[in-house]
Amino acid sequence: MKVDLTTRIKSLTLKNPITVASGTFGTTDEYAGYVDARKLGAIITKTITVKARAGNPMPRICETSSGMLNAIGLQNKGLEDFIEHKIPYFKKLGVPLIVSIAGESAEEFGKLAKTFDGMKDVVKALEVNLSCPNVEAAGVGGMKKQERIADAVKAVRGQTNLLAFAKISPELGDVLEIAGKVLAQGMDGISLINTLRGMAVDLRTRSSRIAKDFGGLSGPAIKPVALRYVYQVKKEFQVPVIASGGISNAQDALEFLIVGADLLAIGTANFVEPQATLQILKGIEDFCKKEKIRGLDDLRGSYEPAGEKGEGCNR
Amino acid sequence: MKVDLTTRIKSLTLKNPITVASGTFGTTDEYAGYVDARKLGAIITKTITVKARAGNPMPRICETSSGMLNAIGLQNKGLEDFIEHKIPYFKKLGVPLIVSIAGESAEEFGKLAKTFDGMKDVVKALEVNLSCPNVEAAGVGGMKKQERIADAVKAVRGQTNLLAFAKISPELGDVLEIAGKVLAQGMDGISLINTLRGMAVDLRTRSSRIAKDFGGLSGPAIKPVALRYVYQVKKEFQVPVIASGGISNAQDALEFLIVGADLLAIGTANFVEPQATLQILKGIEDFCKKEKIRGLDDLRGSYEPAGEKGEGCNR
Amino acid sequence: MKTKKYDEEALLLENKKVNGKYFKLAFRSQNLCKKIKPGQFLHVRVNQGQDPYLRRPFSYFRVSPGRVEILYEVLGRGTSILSGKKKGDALKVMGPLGNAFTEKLGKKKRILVAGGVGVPPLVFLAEQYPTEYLLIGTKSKAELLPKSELKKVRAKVLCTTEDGSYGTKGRVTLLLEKILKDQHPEEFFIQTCGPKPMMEAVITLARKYGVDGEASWDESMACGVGACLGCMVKTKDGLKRACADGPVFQFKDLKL
Amino acid sequence: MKTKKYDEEALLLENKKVNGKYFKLAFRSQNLCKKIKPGQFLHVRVNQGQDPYLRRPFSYFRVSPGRVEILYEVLGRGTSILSGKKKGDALKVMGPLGNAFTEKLGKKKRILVAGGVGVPPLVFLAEQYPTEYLLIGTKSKAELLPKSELKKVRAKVLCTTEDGSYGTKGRVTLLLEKILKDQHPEEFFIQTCGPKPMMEAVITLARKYGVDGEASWDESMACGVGACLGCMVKTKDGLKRACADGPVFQFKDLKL
Ligand SMILES: Cc1cc2nc3c(=O)[nH]c(=O)nc-3n(C[C@H](O)[C@H](O)[C@H](O)COP(=O)(O)OP(=O)(O)OC[C@H]3O[C@@H](n4cnc5c(N)ncnc54)[C@H](O)[C@@H]3O)c2cc1C
Ligand SMILES: Cc1cc2nc3c(=O)[nH]c(=O)nc-3n(C[C@H](O)[C@H](O)[C@H](O)COP(=O)(O)OP(=O)(O)OC[C@H]3O[C@@H](n4cnc5c(N)ncnc54)[C@H](O)[C@@H]3O)c2cc1C
Ligand SMILES: Cc1cc2nc3c(=O)[nH]c(=O)nc-3n(C[C@H](O)[C@H](O)[C@H](O)COP(=O)(O)O)c2cc1C
Ligand SMILES: Cc1cc2nc3c(=O)[nH]c(=O)nc-3n(C[C@H](O)[C@H](O)[C@H](O)COP(=O)(O)O)c2cc1C
Ligand code: FES
Ligand code: FES
Repeated sequence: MKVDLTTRIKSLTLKNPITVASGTFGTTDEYAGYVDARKLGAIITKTITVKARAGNPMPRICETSSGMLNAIGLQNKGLEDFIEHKIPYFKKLGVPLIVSIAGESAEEFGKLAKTFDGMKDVVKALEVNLSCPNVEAAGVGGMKKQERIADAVKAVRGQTNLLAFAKISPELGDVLEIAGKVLAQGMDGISLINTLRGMAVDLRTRSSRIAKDFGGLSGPAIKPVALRYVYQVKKEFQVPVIASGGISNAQDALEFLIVGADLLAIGTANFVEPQATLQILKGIEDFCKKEKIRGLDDLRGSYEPAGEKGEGCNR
Repeated sequence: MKVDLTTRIKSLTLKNPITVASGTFGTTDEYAGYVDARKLGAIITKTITVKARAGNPMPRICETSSGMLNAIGLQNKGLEDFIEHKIPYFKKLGVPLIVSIAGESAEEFGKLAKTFDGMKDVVKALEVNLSCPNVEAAGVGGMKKQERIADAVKAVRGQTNLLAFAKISPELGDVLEIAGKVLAQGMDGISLINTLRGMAVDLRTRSSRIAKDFGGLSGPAIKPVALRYVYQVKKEFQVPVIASGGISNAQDALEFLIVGADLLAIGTANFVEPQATLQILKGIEDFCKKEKIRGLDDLRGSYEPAGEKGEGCNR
Repeated sequence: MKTKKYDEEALLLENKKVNGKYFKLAFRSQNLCKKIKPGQFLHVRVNQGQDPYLRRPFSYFRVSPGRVEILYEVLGRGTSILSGKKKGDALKVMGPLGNAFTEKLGKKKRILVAGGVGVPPLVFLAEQYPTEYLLIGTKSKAELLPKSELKKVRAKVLCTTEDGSYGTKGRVTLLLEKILKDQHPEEFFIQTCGPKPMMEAVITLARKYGVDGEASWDESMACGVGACLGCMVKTKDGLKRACADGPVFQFKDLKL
Repeated sequence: MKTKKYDEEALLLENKKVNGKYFKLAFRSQNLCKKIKPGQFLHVRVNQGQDPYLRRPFSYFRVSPGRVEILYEVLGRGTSILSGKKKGDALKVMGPLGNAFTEKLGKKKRILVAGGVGVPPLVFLAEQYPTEYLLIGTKSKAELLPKSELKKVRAKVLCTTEDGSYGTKGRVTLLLEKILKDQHPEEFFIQTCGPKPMMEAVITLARKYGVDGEASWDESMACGVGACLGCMVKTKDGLKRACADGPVFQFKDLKL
């Protein structure tokens, strides 16, 4: 029996729902020795900024229980280099490309959007990374954050009709509230949940195990939280959702599909299993065969809510 | 060399910083076969409500990566039963008791506070559980939540001068903002981080693995997030903090002490290692000996901030 | 005064496959073998470290001085990791936990109805106390205990397999009903452990024929000692903890 | 065209303690032993499941057809779990990763300066290519490799221990400076791997005496293939990835 993994997101049709989470799959061919990237439904790039960024000092990563902290700092060679050296590679590869963008200002968001709007042959969608310096700069408080998010999103929408996903994390504030706003401002979908802010201390030095006090927590540890937000956003808004957060095997991936995720972005798992993406893809296919599921759309969003049993409180 | 583990919290002096997280150590002597509870610095009770609560339907728990989800639903026999059957046990035991309380209304919070105010011989402090039906009832939105938190806290403060800790979780909103408010309303300290809301799906039934859609995520998985909030609250307000969130060994405990935690509440770890509390206590003592730390106050809050290196963004 | 509890790092003596699905694990302990009653269980840390994070509960299968045996089916992650442990490995085990099956039944004749992972405690019981019938229901021959593990049982052992690959084809409750119908139900006392649907069917039959009995009501567990309230069972006097108030409950007390 | 990469479930052939601190682990692989250069490394999943979660990088220590050896010090959780693996266990290993030490040095004489976990790749190098000196610095005799592991090395092997329990007392840079002072520095080429403070001291000496060289600059790693940007090294042409652009960097390129 053949399983139809085709995944449709508005105008965009992908051969399967497996993609890679921004910043976890290199800039071009780092995983070429392990994965035939052409088998992926789409590729999400490391976040691109207008100017090159050196990122944070070392150490930038440390391991935690079922996960890791990272404070890379959006290191990237900037827009020009990306267009000159990376775009041609992806054009040749022929996999639908989703470019992750972040600006230090609304203008930069606009500029990035405008630039990629002119590359629709390669770039099929944008992931607007709102967990970025502009929004998260130290001392940017609640209200101000909301403003900047709105400005960034408007700036992007003003410059392109490319499919655009806002990537938000619970660290930005109330996820449902923010999702509602950015969708109202024209975003086509939401990407969840990026990382949770966490910390780890070295007993010897009595300081952070990475060069910043905090890092982004990723990996299986955050999966239950990611799954919950994906479900909530899907339920509330019925818009396309790119899910990332601890997806490390077919079981995880299937859980995200069942609560409605459209795209599954494999992140930290790539570091542990370079072939995680394809292993998960195969696992999904095998499950569908076993369960006689002809097409993913029969599985996606098939979650059975628990209903209002019990006395409310979840603790 | 003798290490002085004495922990002072305002008027309260405890022989060590180790306590148990609410709801993870039974109602009285469940762990008596494994732990001599008199060795603990303090005991925090399961949350007590005015009326008895049956809690949530089964299943209530499931395992996740380095943690578990729980939806117990504050099952407890209510205030009267607690006073009649539990208080005498703790009076006999002679360990400083911190009673966790939750109301379905501000009035109930007040009633609970008033009642325990009259038992200062046994009850040394209150932990005001704000992650509770009253505050978290389905459909209670952001603003309304803040109001109810304020009302609950005021009601408590109005009825007792007992040392009172507000137990808040990131699920309630902006932790620093809420902490600031409840402290302004007279709380003596903060208890962090309770659990993060999470979800797990059973592929067979396509519904939640517990009887509610969401459960509280606890265990090592959330430790980096807990550590970060404890550090932030401590840094911002310099008030007493009860830390809970994945503390499972001496390394974890020491990290929380270094960022400033006053009390270390061991939770889920008790389920895995019934003697976790005493093992951690010993581990802290051994570390202090090795490092020639005479008193915990020399260690507590000794964290070396990373400073503003790098380019800001933590992703 | 509660019976003394232990949490030990026990040395694994053997861990071998006994059939298509089950492993028998034996470990050394001077304490965990003392005053054990069938129906009680152990809470086992199947791995060092945090994967899996929680312990797993397993019934006592057999005890002898200094030696404890459990019998387990590889169902998921924890049990498959456990099945990889080798002789000489150390295993953290706490117990003895929970209540036990009624041992002395007076004039009543004992019928044991076992299914799936409920077989071990009932075999333990049948080896220790006079038993009229031991009824075992499994999916197929693959899950059936080898004769060698049953030879100490002094009872009529009858088996059913759902696929008919061994013994009677169908559900174990077929055998039970036949016995209750053909003989004097009031002379029997039923003790059962296994999948919930099976136990529910058994209890329904028991009520139909007016037979008393008790069931070991297994729920997934976290603490195993009554502290987390994660393993509740509905009884006529409210919710009870399977780990601390059970796992064995009287039919007449269970609210299904 | 990149050299072919592999990610295999390799069979563990041996894993034995070679001294107070180090274990030698050998596994079978038909692929991971091909065209290996000293300085390259493997990324090893030390355990099944998620504890620990990330892989751990280890230098190639020795290769022969179908067989690969690594030599590791038990430093923390991952390496202690690895030290518990037994012959016959399976281990997920990916590689070969990273660049390598320069093999042919023309007229220059090779001085290897090794410390701590930097010893294995340099012993590998000294076994393969003519080497004048192999200088090894350790804390004490306990970390020193047994003679048996050094017998294939064709070079003058000089050791220092910080506590003087073997060889010269003090830091390995003492020996290096003596050699550079007494002989013609310009004739030498230094290759070093070990703790950062040691390598920094070595580079400082090299600059002082105008000697060229290269260092294997180890950073904690996540992906090991250049994808995560977690292992950056400061060089005069900006940040480079230890795992993909390194781990071996020329002294003159490193910005300390
Ligand atoms: C008091 C008690 C005594 C037990 N005695 C035995 C015994 O002697 N031999 C034995 O093989 N098993 C016994 N079990 C069941 C055993 O604990 C589970 O099979 C085991 O925890 C599964 O762990 P896992 O990680 O392999 O599977 P998981 O991944 O945790 O679950 C895999 C499958 O097993 C099911 N499962 C999980 N927990 C239980 C449970 N408590 N009861 C039944 N099914 C469960 C899950 O629903 C799932 O379908 C007992 C359980 C209890 C509560
Ligand atoms: C390219 C490369 C090659 C290596 N080759 C070898 C080798 O051949 N033999 C060997 O024993 N080790 C080698 N290492 C170091 C080895 O990877 C670490 O010792 C190991 O990852 C520690 O894991 P752990 O979980 O035991 O310790 P952790 O708990 O991760 O850390 C324990 C201690 O080890 C230190 N540590 C962690 N990572 C490194 C690292 N990359 N380098 C040095 N110290 C570290 C930590 O700072 C900490 O102090 C190499 C590292 C790299 C990057
Ligand atoms: C090393 C690393 C680098 C990352 N870089 C980015 C980035 O540049 N832009 C971004 O939007 N997310 C970035 N992320 C977040 C991931 O895209 C992903 O959302 C998150 O890690 C959760 O998924 P995971 O648990 O599967 O890794 C990064 C994550 C890691 C671990
Ligand atoms: C089974 C269970 C029951 C809990 N019950 C309560 C409770 O009644 N009141 C409360 O404030 N917190 C409760 N908690 C939260 C814990 O007190 C603790 O804050 C949280 O679990 C994080 O700590 P940990 O990761 O060490 O478990 C409960 C947690 C668990 C796992
Ligand atoms: S498992 Fe915790 S109360 Fe039964
Ligand atoms: S370890 Fe990921 S880039 Fe080097």
